[in-house]
Amino acid sequence: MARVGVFVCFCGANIADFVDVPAVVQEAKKIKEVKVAFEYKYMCSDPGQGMIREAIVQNRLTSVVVAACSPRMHEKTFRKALLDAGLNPYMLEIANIREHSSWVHQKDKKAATEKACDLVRMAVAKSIANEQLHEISVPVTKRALVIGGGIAGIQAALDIADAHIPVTLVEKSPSIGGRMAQLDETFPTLDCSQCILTPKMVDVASHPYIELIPYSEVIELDGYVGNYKAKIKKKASYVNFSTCTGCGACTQKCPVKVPNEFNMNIDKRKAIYTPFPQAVPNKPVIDAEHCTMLLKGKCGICAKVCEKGSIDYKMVDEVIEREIGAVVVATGYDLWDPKPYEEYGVGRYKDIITSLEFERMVSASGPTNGVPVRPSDGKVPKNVVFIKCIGSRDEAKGIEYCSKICCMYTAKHAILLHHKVHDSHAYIFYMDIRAAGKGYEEFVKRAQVETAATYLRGRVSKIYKKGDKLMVRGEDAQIGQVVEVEADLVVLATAVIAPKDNPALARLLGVSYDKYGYMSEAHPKLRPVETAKAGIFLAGCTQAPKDIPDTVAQASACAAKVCGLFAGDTLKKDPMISKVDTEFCSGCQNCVKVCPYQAIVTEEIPLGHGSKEMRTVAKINEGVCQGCGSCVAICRSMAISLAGFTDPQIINEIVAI
Amino acid sequence: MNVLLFETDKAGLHKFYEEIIGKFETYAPVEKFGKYDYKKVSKLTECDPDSPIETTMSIKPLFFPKSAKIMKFKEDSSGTTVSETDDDPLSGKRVILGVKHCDARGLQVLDQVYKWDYIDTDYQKRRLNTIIISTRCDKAGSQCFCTSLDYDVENSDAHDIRIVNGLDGKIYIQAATEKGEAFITSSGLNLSASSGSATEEIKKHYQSLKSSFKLKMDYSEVNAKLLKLFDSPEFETVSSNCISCNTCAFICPTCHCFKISDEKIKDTGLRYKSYDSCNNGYFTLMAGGHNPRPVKYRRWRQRAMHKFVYYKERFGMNLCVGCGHCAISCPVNISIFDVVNQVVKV
Amino acid sequence: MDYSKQIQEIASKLFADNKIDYFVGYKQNFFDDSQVPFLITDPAEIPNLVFTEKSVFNLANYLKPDHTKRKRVGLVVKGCDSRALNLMLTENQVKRENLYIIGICCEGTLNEKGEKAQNCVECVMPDPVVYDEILGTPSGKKEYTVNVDIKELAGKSLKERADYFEDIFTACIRCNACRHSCPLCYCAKCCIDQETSTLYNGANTSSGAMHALMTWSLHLAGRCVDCRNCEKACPSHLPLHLLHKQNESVIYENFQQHLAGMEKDDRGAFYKYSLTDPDDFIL
Amino acid sequence: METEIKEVQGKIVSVENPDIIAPADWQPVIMGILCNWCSYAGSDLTGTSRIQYPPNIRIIRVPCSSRVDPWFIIKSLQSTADGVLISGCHPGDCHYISGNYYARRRFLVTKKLLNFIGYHENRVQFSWVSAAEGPKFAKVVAKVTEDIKKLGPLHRYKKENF
Repeated sequence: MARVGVFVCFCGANIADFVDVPAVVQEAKKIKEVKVAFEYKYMCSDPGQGMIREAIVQNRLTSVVVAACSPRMHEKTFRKALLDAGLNPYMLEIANIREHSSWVHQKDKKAATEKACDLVRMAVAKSIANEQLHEISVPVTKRALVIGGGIAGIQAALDIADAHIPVTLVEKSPSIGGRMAQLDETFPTLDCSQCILTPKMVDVASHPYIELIPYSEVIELDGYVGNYKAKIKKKASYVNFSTCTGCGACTQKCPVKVPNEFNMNIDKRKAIYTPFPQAVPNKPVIDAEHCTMLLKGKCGICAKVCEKGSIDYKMVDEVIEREIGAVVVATGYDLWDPKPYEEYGVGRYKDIITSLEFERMVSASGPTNGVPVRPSDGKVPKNVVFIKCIGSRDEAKGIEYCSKICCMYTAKHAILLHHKVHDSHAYIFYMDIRAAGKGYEEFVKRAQVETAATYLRGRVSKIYKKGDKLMVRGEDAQIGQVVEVEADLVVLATAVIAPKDNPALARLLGVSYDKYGYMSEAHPKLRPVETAKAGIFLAGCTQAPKDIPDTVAQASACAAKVCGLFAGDTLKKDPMISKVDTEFCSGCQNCVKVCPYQAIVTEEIPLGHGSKEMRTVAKINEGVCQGCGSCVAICRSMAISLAGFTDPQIINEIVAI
Repeated sequence: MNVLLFETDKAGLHKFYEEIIGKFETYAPVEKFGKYDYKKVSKLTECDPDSPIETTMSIKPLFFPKSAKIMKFKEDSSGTTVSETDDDPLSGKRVILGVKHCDARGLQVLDQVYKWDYIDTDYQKRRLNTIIISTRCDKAGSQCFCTSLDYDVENSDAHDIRIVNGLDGKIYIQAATEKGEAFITSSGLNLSASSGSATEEIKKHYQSLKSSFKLKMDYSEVNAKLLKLFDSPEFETVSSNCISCNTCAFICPTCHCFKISDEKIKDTGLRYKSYDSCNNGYFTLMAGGHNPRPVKYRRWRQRAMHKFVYYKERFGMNLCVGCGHCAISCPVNISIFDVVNQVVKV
Repeated sequence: MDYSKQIQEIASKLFADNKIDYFVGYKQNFFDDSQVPFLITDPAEIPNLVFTEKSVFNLANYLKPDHTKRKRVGLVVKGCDSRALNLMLTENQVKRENLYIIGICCEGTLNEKGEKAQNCVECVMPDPVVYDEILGTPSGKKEYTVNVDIKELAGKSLKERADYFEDIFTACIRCNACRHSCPLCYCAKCCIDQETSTLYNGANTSSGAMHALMTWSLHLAGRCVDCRNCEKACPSHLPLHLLHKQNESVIYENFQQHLAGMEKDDRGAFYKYSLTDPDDFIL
Repeated sequence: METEIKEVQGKIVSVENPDIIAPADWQPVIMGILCNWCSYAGSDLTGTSRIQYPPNIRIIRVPCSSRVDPWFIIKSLQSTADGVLISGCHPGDCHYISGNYYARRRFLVTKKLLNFIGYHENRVQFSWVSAAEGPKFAKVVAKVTEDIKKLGPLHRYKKENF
């Protein structure tokens, strides 16, 4: 038999002025289950809460109704009061007679009072159907998995590890460093990318709390927040890293030459190689697609020259497992292939290159030792045309969005060109200049002034060859005329796109992704680094194009989230989640279909009492369920109920007035 | 057998009906969605009491409605206070026209259980205030087997007044009970007394009726046999395509199981007594979760046993009047006659 | 359309090869020319199997555990029946490997008056969509037409409609024949029967019937295949198809012309959504 | 075909059944079911910004519009309510990602079905109100109350008024 206490708050004058509080109390007293009801000036105050605690004990109340402000305001406060009085905190219901009555019906006290009475009736009726609930605690494995070893992954890994939380960092390529390692200098400060990145790379390698697994990929992830299990595939490197000293003898002697992807295929590397001199780990791997030993069984030079005998042609892929509590995804970005721009002669003319190719050329450690050259004849270019928005903001050929970084790096390229080739001149075709960011606008100005680069607002319509020059025809919208520029070299600022295997990875992780393949954050404004799947976070360009400062900021944000998640030994969860009554479940699994969090799985239970035959029923994963109730409403047999919002509770409210 | 006997023709009969409808609260078969049911009528043209019609329900609902309020309750600080419901709409003085013999007999069967351990005053009142005028039965329907059962159709006193179709083309109106007789005399219905041959004609009528029955079975034998066949596997076969709905029980003139349910709004509520059926899988589900009749053949066995063994033992009547309603209304046309027949004959 | 012989042959073969424990077909009704469902475990019964345009009942209903106890079943399905079966498969009520499905390319069934039944006249898919063996020649998917009764009622005034349906809900005796004859009402326990009757309208009143039938039709919205088992089962001859066809038409015109049970793994209109679903009715 | 709303000498006539007539000062009861994250927050904002609206609505809080089972609506209409308002997050803003999309489908079908069996289409209404749209919530409630007042009392399938 329910014993309910009703406590009506004046909220100073806020409620009392527009609702006849004593009348509400009298009305409440009429309800059968109500054993005590009184009003007080401020229920949320200490004395107010004290009175409630006292009333609970004296009247042996089974549930409590507080008629006051919105539950979104003081629900927690009053739950605490119940708890202190030895009553389950979830036996509380709040009648919102301030936001929903006194404040919005200030001209009609009678009606406001009637409404308040009804709201109290409804709350009482609901509270009668309340069940005792207990916070759910889910154990956590305090290890984070970071996918991707670019600057985002590195930063996240370091920040998490610095909090003494073990991190497993998985990198697809033989070395961490990512795109940033390919850059020469970085805007807007022009500090050398390598110089600021490599120390961090080394920290990663040497950090006691970081396990670096290069040349490998995540192939499976099951479980839920705090309790994930990841399968990681280590690709065969054919080099025993534990004995290899990284002396480099093998790479020197290797006879096979292969285009060097790190240098955008401008020069060649060997079949056994380290991607770049500062690679971490600085150990070579054999590229199985080209190694003649692995392909034809002939050669074996590297094995011969290796003093440590670290070469092992028999090595095979290996799958390892890690138990982790959270995942940071930092898979970075790819560049859009400008082939569709046929009118520019992309592919036909050697001297049209992409911005990243240019970046490698001007890089001191690059294939041309820091001097830009024309791929066609190796001559140093004088007139260089930079074209922005190649693919970006181009619904017809490319993608709708703005790649965000091109305006800035093109300005940087103009400056770098000026530094490397003093008598050169840069022409920059642009749609807009988007330089929002600390020091960015100044940087663009600097490029325009210092290098005297010609900024031409307008699209390039055509590029054609004239002798050994490239004629770039475009329009200058500012003077409204067609202009032609004679160029030695054309650099295309190609769009930033999501890595092509992002969607596959997203599906594997159970994270949603947008039409471009970028992974989706939980909320565009308020939860920018979380995904809809608890315990999985996004850093850097895997979520959307961004520059290095934003990426690093986001990575650190992820780290903060992970540390927060791991702060306690268990994860505390609101108990207001769904549960399945297997007796009624007919196993249609429609709930599995509609659950936005993949929180519903199926289990086999005996058909009848003690029978051998089994039947399939739905099972809620407490760790994952967020308590939206979608499954409850679509469950035709009403086998699922949502704690705190059960059918009896809601129907009681409906029929209470 | 009562002698108060009149003769008339179709027109006269209709006049007789019209007079009744004019004078009394009258119920008769009325068409809806292509099916007939007993409803209150104010004009003869609204209804068709003339020939026996397959009504969805028998006249049972007029005495034991599909859902009846049994009490009101109010909840407040003083606790729960229970009160009588408003006046029972079925308790007034009334006449029912166009009743089939079997339906009328159904009430006699129900009477037993309603005046047994607990006297259902509502039911008694409704019975007392109702005059039942049965309609002529000329020919047995495809599912009729009332003649095989334990009562005499010809001399039935289940109805108060019966309308008989003489083979001579005349229509005879006869009081079958004192109640009927009193009704006719007191209500000043002008009817012309019958000539001498009437009793003969009525006899003939019933002979031709009885001879028209296709379904025949000796139920005295059934009563004896059935209980011994409690474990007969036949029950499984005969019930194989039963879909476990409640139709047969709800439309049966004699089934009388019910359930209780409450409707509550704000602080007041009503308690209802509504039909329930032993064919429904949850009928015997107990609070602990145990269900003695989880499978349909057990439920069918219960149905057969209750109708032809248990009830017979307790009240000396079969809980079946052979109207064949169930067979016709059943979605898959399972007939109680068949079921019993098959079980017994094996 | 008379496939009695073929079906008898197939059935006897299935029993002979011990492929099935039950065969579900039709047999002649004993008192008129209608037919009733016929479950057999004993090959001796096979000669009683028939199939004609009078074979109306949707036999998928007998795949519910009460009837064939999750055993291996051979059964006959028409177009609409197979759509229901498709949904039962998608919703994990039956295991495909336990079924041997004889699909009939339906030429339309007859009602008791001997005319082509309305749902057959308006049928969109007379051919079986799932089967192991097919009888007859497929005639392909048909154009969807809005049910004539729906059109007619839509033309009536609000009060007329309200009165009409009040009659229906008053005439309903809540025998649940509609529910028990529906292959897609397979719930372990129907929400309408839940004990807490104060919540679920246990009483046999018009409001109770309204609640029951409305909830029922909404649970079948986007799933009903218009086999009309419910309507044929109803002892009061209530035009139950109205509710279903109404929902079907709304769903068809608003949700990418969705029709229930047409494709495998389609769970029905309420278990998916489209960003472009109509929004104009929302303030 | 929608029946037009009649008013006879200042009295309010029930649309579904013209025999039911209410006095001009008759006040409907409206059951409001709001999702916790957008609409309920929005209605709180209406309060904190002291925007006034008609007092006829009684508010029930649910976590998400997808929690609303159509028979909450039916039950409300069978109980005291003369109309129902259900409100959730705008498409795309659902706190639970996709809840309101599923709800939207159910709502459309339910609304049409209720109208089909003889409830005026304005008896049951839906709205998207975000946590920031305090003023909109007030407007919505005002509109719905106004609509339903015009429709007159709802009497069909009501539990007997004891």
